[in-house]
Amino acid sequence: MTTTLPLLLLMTSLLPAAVTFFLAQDSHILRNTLQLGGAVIKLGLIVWMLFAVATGATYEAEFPLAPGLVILLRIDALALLFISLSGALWLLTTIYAIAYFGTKAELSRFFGFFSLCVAATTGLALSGSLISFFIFFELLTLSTWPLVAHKQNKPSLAAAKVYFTYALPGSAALLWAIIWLESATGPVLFTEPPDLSGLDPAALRAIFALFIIGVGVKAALVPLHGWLPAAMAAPAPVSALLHAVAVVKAGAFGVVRIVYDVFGAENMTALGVGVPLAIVASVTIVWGSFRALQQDEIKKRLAFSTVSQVSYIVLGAALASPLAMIGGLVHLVHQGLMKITLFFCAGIYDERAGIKRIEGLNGMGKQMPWTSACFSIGAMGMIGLPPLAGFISKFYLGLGAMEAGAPWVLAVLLASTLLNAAYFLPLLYRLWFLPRAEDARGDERASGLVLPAVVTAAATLGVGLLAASPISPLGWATLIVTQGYGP
Amino acid sequence: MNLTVFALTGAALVGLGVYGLIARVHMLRRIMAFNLIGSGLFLFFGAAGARGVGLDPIPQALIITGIVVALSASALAVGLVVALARSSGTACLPDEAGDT
Amino acid sequence: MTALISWLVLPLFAALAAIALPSRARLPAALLGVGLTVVASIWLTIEVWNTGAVTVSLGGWRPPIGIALRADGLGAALGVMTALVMVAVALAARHELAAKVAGPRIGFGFWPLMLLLWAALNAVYVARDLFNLYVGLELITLTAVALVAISGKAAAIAAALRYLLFALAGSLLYLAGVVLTYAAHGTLDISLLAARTVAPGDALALGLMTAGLLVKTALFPFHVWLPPAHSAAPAPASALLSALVPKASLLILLRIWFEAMPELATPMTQSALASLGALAVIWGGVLALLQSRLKLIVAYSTVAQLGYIFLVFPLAGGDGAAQPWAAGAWTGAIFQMLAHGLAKAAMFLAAGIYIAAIGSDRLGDMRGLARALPMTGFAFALASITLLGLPPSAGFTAKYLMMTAAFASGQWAWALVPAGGGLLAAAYLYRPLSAIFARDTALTPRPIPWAWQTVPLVLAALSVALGLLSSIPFEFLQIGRPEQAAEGL
Amino acid sequence: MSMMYSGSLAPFAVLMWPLLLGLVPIVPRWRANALRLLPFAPLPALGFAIAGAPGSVEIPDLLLGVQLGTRPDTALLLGMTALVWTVAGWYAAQVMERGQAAGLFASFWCLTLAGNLGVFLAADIVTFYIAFAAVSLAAWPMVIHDRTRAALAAGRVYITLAVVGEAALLSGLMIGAAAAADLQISTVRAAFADAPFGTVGVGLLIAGFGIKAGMVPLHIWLPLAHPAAPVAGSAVLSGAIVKAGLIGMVLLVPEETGWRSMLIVLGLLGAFGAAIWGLSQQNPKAVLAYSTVSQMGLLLVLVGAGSQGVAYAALHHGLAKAALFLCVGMMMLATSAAQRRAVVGLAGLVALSVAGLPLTGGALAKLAGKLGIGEMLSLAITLSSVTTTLVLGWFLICLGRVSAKPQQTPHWGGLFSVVMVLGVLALILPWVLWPGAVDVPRDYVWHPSNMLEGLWPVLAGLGAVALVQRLKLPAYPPGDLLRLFGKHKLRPAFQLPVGNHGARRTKRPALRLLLKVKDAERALLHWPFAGSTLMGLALVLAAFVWIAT
Repeated sequence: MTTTLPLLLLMTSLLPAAVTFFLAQDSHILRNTLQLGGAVIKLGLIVWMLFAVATGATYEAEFPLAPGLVILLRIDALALLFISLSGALWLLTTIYAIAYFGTKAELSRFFGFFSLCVAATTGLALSGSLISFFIFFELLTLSTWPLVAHKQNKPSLAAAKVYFTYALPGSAALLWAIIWLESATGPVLFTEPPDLSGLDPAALRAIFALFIIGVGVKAALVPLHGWLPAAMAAPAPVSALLHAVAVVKAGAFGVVRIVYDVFGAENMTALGVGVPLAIVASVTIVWGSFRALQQDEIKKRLAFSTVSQVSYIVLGAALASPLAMIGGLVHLVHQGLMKITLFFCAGIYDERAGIKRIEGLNGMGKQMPWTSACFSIGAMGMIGLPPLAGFISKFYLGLGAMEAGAPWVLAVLLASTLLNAAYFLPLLYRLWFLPRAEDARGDERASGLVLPAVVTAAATLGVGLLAASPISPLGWATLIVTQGYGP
Repeated sequence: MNLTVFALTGAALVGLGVYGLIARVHMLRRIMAFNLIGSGLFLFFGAAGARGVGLDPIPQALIITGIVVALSASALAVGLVVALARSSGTACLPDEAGDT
Repeated sequence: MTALISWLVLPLFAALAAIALPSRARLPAALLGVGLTVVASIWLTIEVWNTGAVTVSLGGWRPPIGIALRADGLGAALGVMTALVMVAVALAARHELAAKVAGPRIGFGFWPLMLLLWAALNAVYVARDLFNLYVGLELITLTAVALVAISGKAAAIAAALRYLLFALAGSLLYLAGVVLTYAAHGTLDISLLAARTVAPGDALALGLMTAGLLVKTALFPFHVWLPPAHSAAPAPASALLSALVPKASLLILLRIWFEAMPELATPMTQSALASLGALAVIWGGVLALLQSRLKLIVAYSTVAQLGYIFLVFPLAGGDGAAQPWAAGAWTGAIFQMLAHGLAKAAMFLAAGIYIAAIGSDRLGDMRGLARALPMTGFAFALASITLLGLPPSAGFTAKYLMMTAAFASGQWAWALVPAGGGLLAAAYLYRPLSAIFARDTALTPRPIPWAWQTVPLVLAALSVALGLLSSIPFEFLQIGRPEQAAEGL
Repeated sequence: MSMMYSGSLAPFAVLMWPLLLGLVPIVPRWRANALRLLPFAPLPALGFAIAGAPGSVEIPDLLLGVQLGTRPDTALLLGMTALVWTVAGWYAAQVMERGQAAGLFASFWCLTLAGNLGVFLAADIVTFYIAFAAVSLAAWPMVIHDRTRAALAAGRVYITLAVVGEAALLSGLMIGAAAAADLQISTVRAAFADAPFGTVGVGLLIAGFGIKAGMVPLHIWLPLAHPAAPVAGSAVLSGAIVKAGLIGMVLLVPEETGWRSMLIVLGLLGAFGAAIWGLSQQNPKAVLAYSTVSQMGLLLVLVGAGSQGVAYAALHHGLAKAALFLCVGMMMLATSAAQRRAVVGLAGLVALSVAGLPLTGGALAKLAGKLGIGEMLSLAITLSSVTTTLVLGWFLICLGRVSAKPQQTPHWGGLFSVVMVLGVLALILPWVLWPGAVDVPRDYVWHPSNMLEGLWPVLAGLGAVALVQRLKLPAYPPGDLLRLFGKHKLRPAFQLPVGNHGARRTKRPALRLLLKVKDAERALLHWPFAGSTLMGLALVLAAFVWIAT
C-alpha cells in the first residue's frame, strides 16, 4: 500500500489522459466520465491520505532510471498541502471546463493534455528528490503548452511561443543548478538535506540563484514574468489552472522546496541569499500590482495580480521565519482559491455576457448576481480584507516579517494592499454601483460554470473564518512548519 | 632496399592523387585521383607487409579486398557521374561548374 | 555464436534474394528477411545479456591470422536500435516506396540496398579488425550513396556524388591510417593493438583514421555533404541515412580511441574533438533555424545532434586513474546515439508521411496538418522532446549523464553544450511544430493509411520509453565495456 | 478538535444577529421590504448593553481565535451605538423609499452595524480589525447611496481614505502583535512600549484610527461624506461610526508615548478650526459634519490627556449628534410651521446640550471629561464651548432655511417623537449613568464654579451667533483641505491610467547575422576548400597526438 498509493494518485490523472487522447471528438459522455471519475477518485485518495498522514503514516515509491536518475515519489505534509489543493481545484476546474467547452472542437486533445498537466502537478507535489521534481517540472511545461495554444489563433499561438521562450531557458537553468549541486553532493532527497560542505559559498550562491531563476520563471518572478500575462490568451479553464493550480503554483512550491528542503533556512541565511530573494519577491509584488492597475482587460488585470500575489509565497519562504513561512505556505492554498474564483468568474463574464474589458462590468451585479458576488469575494480576499483568506496570509506574513526583523516588508505589504484595492475596488464599484449599459446581456443559466465559482468563493470565506481550526489550511501549514522546519 | 623503393613510389602516388583530388574540378579526374591514391596506399601496404622473415600473407589478402572495394566504389562513382552529366549536362558539381 | 552469424548473414541473403527473385516475390522476401534478422538480433541480445560479450573467431582461426567478431553491449545495443529502425523503415517503405507509387527503379532498388546496408552495419558493430571495419564502412558508404541517388533526380545525383566525394576521401584517410598501423605493428586486431608497444608512427595513423571517420560522421566542418544528401533521398532512405549510417563511423571512432589506442588520447586532442562537436551543435542548430523545408531542418538537426556525442572524448577520456564519472559520460554518449537514432528515424518517416499527404515539405504548405494527421503530428512532437533532451526521454538521460560527468570531472564548461544545444533545438524544432499545429490548413491532404501513421509514432514513443526504462539498457551497455571507458583512458 | 467555545454566547449572538438580518435581502422577494428590519437589528445589542453587557466568550476555532467581551467604557459606547442605530434604523424604515437599491442599502446597513458593535465587543485584535474594516468599508455604499455627483465624489474620497486607514491599521497591529506574540488587545497594547518599531506602529495606529475619528488633517472625507449620505446614514456615521476610531485609540494607543501630545495638538486644532470653518457652510448637514470634526477633536484631546471620561463624553456626543442629523431629516419632511418650530426647538435644545449648557447632559460630559487633565487643557475645553455654540447656532440658522416639503408625509408625528426620545436621552442619560461611569459624586455637577464654567461660554457663543447673523459669511462647498491643496475637482468615478500593451520589438540585426552564416555554409560546401581542410585536420590531429606522446 505504502508504495502503491503514490502511483495510484499519479494514475488517477495519467490514465484518463492516456485514454482521452484516443477518444473520438464526439464521445462526450465517456470523456467527461473519465475526467470527473479520475478527479473524484484522486480527491478521495487524498482525503484518505490526509488522515493517514496526520497519524504519521508515510508513503514512498521509487523507480531507478539510470544511476543518479531516480524518480522518488514521497508523500510528506508539504506535498499533501499542495496535492490536496490541486486535487480539489482540479475537480472543480474539470466541472467548469466541461460546462465551458460544451461541444466545442478538439476536446479530446484538450482534456488529454488537461489531465496530463494535472498528472505532472501531482508528480511535482509528490517528488521526493530534486531530479524527479525536475522531470515533472518539465512534463508540466510540455503538457501546458498545448493548453495555452488550444485556441490555435494568432494570439494564443504567440502566447504559447512566449511561454516556451521563458520556460525552456528556465528549465535549463534549473537542470544546470541541479547537476552542479548533485555533482558535489550526490542525488538530493528532500528527506535529508544534502551536505553542502563540498561547495564553496560563492558556488552555492550561484547555484541558489540558478535554482531561483529556474523555478522563478514559473513563479513569474519579475523580470521573468512576461509569459504569464501573455498566456491569458488561453481559454478560461486553462487560465484558472495556470494561475491557481498548476504552473505558477509549481514555481512557488519549487521555491519552498529549494529553500527549505535543499538549502535549509539557516544555510540560506548564512549564505546571505534570503534577503535578496525577499527583495526580488517584494519588487515582484509591487510591480505586478502596479502593472495590473494599468490593464483594462479583466483577464490581463487578473494575470498581473497573480504575478504579484504568488510572490507572497516566495516572500514567506525567503523571510525564513516560522510565522512568515506559515503565511507563505497558507497563501499557496489561499491564493489558489481566490484566484481560481476570479478566473472562473472572468470566464463566465466572457462566456455568458461577452465581457472582456472592465467597462463591460458596469451594473452586472444585478444581471449576474451570483457570479458578481463570487467575483467580489475573490477580489476582496485578494485585497486582504478580513475575514477572507487573503487576510490570514497577509497577517501571518506581516508577523513573520517582524519576527524575521524585516519591518520593511510591512511597507511592501502595505503598498500591495493599497494597490490591490486600487485595481480591484473599481471593478466592484462598476459591478454593483454603476448603471448597466443598455445593450448589456448575460445570464447565469450555466450551473456548471457558476457552481464551481460559488464553491471556491465559499471556501475563500470559509478558510478565513475557520482559520484557527486544526483542519484549516492554516492549521495544516502550521503543522508543516512545526513538524518539518521548526527552528 | 627495393622495399623502400616500393614504399616511396606508393607515397609519391598518394601525393599526386591528393593533389588531383583537391585541385581538379572534373569528377572523372577526381575519381582517377582517388584510384591513384588507393594504388599508392596498397603499394605501401604491400611493401610494409613484405618486411621481416618470409612473406606475410595478410597484407596480400587485405590488398586484394581493398582493390575490390575501390573498384566497386569507382564503378558507382562513374555511374553517378554519367547520370549527372546526363541530367545536368556537366560532369562537375553544381557549385563548381564555373571554375575550371 | 549461431545467433551472431545468422544476424550477420541473414540480411545479406535477403538482399541477394531481393535482387534475384521475380518482382512479385521481392517484397515478401525482403520482409521475411527483415523479420528473420530481427529475430536473430533479439536472440543475440538475449545471449549477450545472459552470457556476456559473444566472441567468435571465424573458421577457428584466432587473430592475428584469423578474424575475430565480438558482440559486446555496445554493439548489440546498436544492433537492436538498427533492427527497430529497419523494421519501421520497412513498414513505412511498404506504403511509400511501393513500385506503383514510387516508380520501378526505387521499387526495385530500395529493398536490396536497405538489407545490404543492414548487413554492413551489423558487420561494423561486431568487427574487431581495423580492416574489416574499413570494408564494412565502405559497404555502408556505397549503399548509402546509392540510396541517396535512388530517386534519379538531378539534385539527388549531385548530392549523392558530393557525398561520395567526401566519403571516399574519408575512406582513403582511414585506409592510410590502417596501413600505417599495420606497417608499425603487423596486426590490425583491436585487442592485440591495445596490448602493443607504442610506435612513433601511431600518432599519424591515429590522426589519419580519425580525420577520415570524422568526414563520414559529418562532424563540423565536414557536415556539408549531409543535409543535401539526406534531404534528397526518399524519406525512408533518409531515415536510414540519418539514424544509422553516421553511427557506424562514430562507433569505429570509439573503438579506436577507447579500445585500440587509448594511451594516445591527450587532453589537447580530446578537447579539439569536443570543440568540433560543440561547433557542430551550434552550427547545425543555427542552420536548421534558417531552413524552410522540413527535411532540411531535420537533416541539419542531425549535424547538431551528432555533435553532442563528441563530448565523450574529454568527459569519458582524460588521463588519470579510475574516474567514477567516466562510465556515465561513455554511457551517456551511447544513449545519445540510440535516442537520436530512434527519434531521427521517426522524424524522417513523419516527414515522409507529410510529403506523401501534400506532396511538399515546405513549412508554409504544412500548416494545420496536425488536424488531418494527428498521430503523425504527435509522433513528431514526441521525437522533438527526445531531441530537445527533455525528460523523461532518452535524450534527457544522455544529456543528464554527460552534464553530470562534466561537472564531476570539473570540466563544467562542456556542460554548456547540451544545455545550450537543447535550447537551440527547441528554437529550430518550434517552427515546424507550430506550423503543423496551426489551425488554418493550407492544402487538403491525401488520406494516409492508419498502419503507416502508427510507424513513426511507435518509434518516437520508443525513444521516450528508452529514457523511462533506462536502467536496463544502462546495465546492458556495461557488458564487455572497455576498461578505459570504465576508468578513463 | 478543541471545544467549540467557552463562556456565554450572548456577545456572539449580539454580533451575529445583524449579520443574519443582512442576509435577508438575498431573497429577491424580501428585498423590497428589507428596510423594515433595520430597527430590529440593533435590539439584542441594546438589551445586552442595558443588562450591563454581562459575560464574555472565546471561540478558538473561529478566525484566529475570537474573543469577545466588554469593559465599562466599551459597554457604554456599545449601548449608545445600539440606541443610535435603532432610532436611525426606525427613521430609515419609515422614510427611505423601498426597492432594489433599498435591499442593497439594508444589507450594508446591517453589516456596518455589526462592525460598529464589533469594535466595542472585540477583545482580540483580529476580531477588532475585522469589525473595524466592516464598519469602514461597508459604510461606503451608504455614503454613495443617492448616486448624486456629490455623493459619488464623496464616496471616492471616503473609500480611498478608508482603505489607506485599514492598511495603516493592519501594519500597526502587526507590529504590536509580533512583539506581543499574542492577539489579546490588552497584551498588544502593552507590548508597543518596547516593541521594535513600536513608535512607528503606534503612529500607524493613530493614523488609521484618526482617519475614522475625523482627526485633523485626516478628516477631509468626513465633511464630504456625512452630508452626502441619506439622513439616517449621516446620523449613524456622525453619531456612532466615528466612535470606532475613538475607541480604537482608547483601547490600543498606550499612555506613555510621544504621540499623545500630538493627539492633543491635532485635537485642539480640530476643535476650534473645524468649528470656525463650519460657518462657511450653507447645508446644515455640512455644518453638523464640521461640528462633528470639532467635537471629535475635543474627544481626541481627552484621549491624549488620558482622561477617564472619554467614553462618557463620547456617549453624549453620539446621541446628540445623531439626534441633530435626524432633526435635519425631520425638517426636510416637515410641512406645517408648527412642525418646523418643533424641530428647531428640539434641535436647539440638543445643540445647547452639546455646547455644554449647565445641567444638560453635555455639561456633565464636559465636566467628566475635564476630570484629571491639566489646567490649560480644561480651560481650552471650556473655551471650545464658545465655538461650539457658535457653529451650532449657525447650524440652527441654516436649519431654519431648509425649504419645506410640499406634500404631507404619513405619521410625521410618530417619527418625530422617536427622534425626540433620542434627543431627550442625550440630555438625560448622562445624569443616569454618572454614578457608574465617573468616580466623583454627582453633586460635583452642582458646584457653582462648574455651573459658571458651563454658562459663560454658551452666552458668549450666543452673542457671537447674533454677530455672525449680521455679517455676510463666505460660502464654500465642503471639503476644506482637499480644495486648498489644488485637488482641483472631485471626480465621482474611478478613472485609472491604462498602460500600453507592450510594443513589438524588431530583430533585424540578428537576421542579418544568420544570413552570413548561410554564406559561410556555402563556402564550406566548396570541395577544394573542404578537401584541403580535411587533409589539414588529419595532420593537425596527428600533430596533437604526436606532441602529447
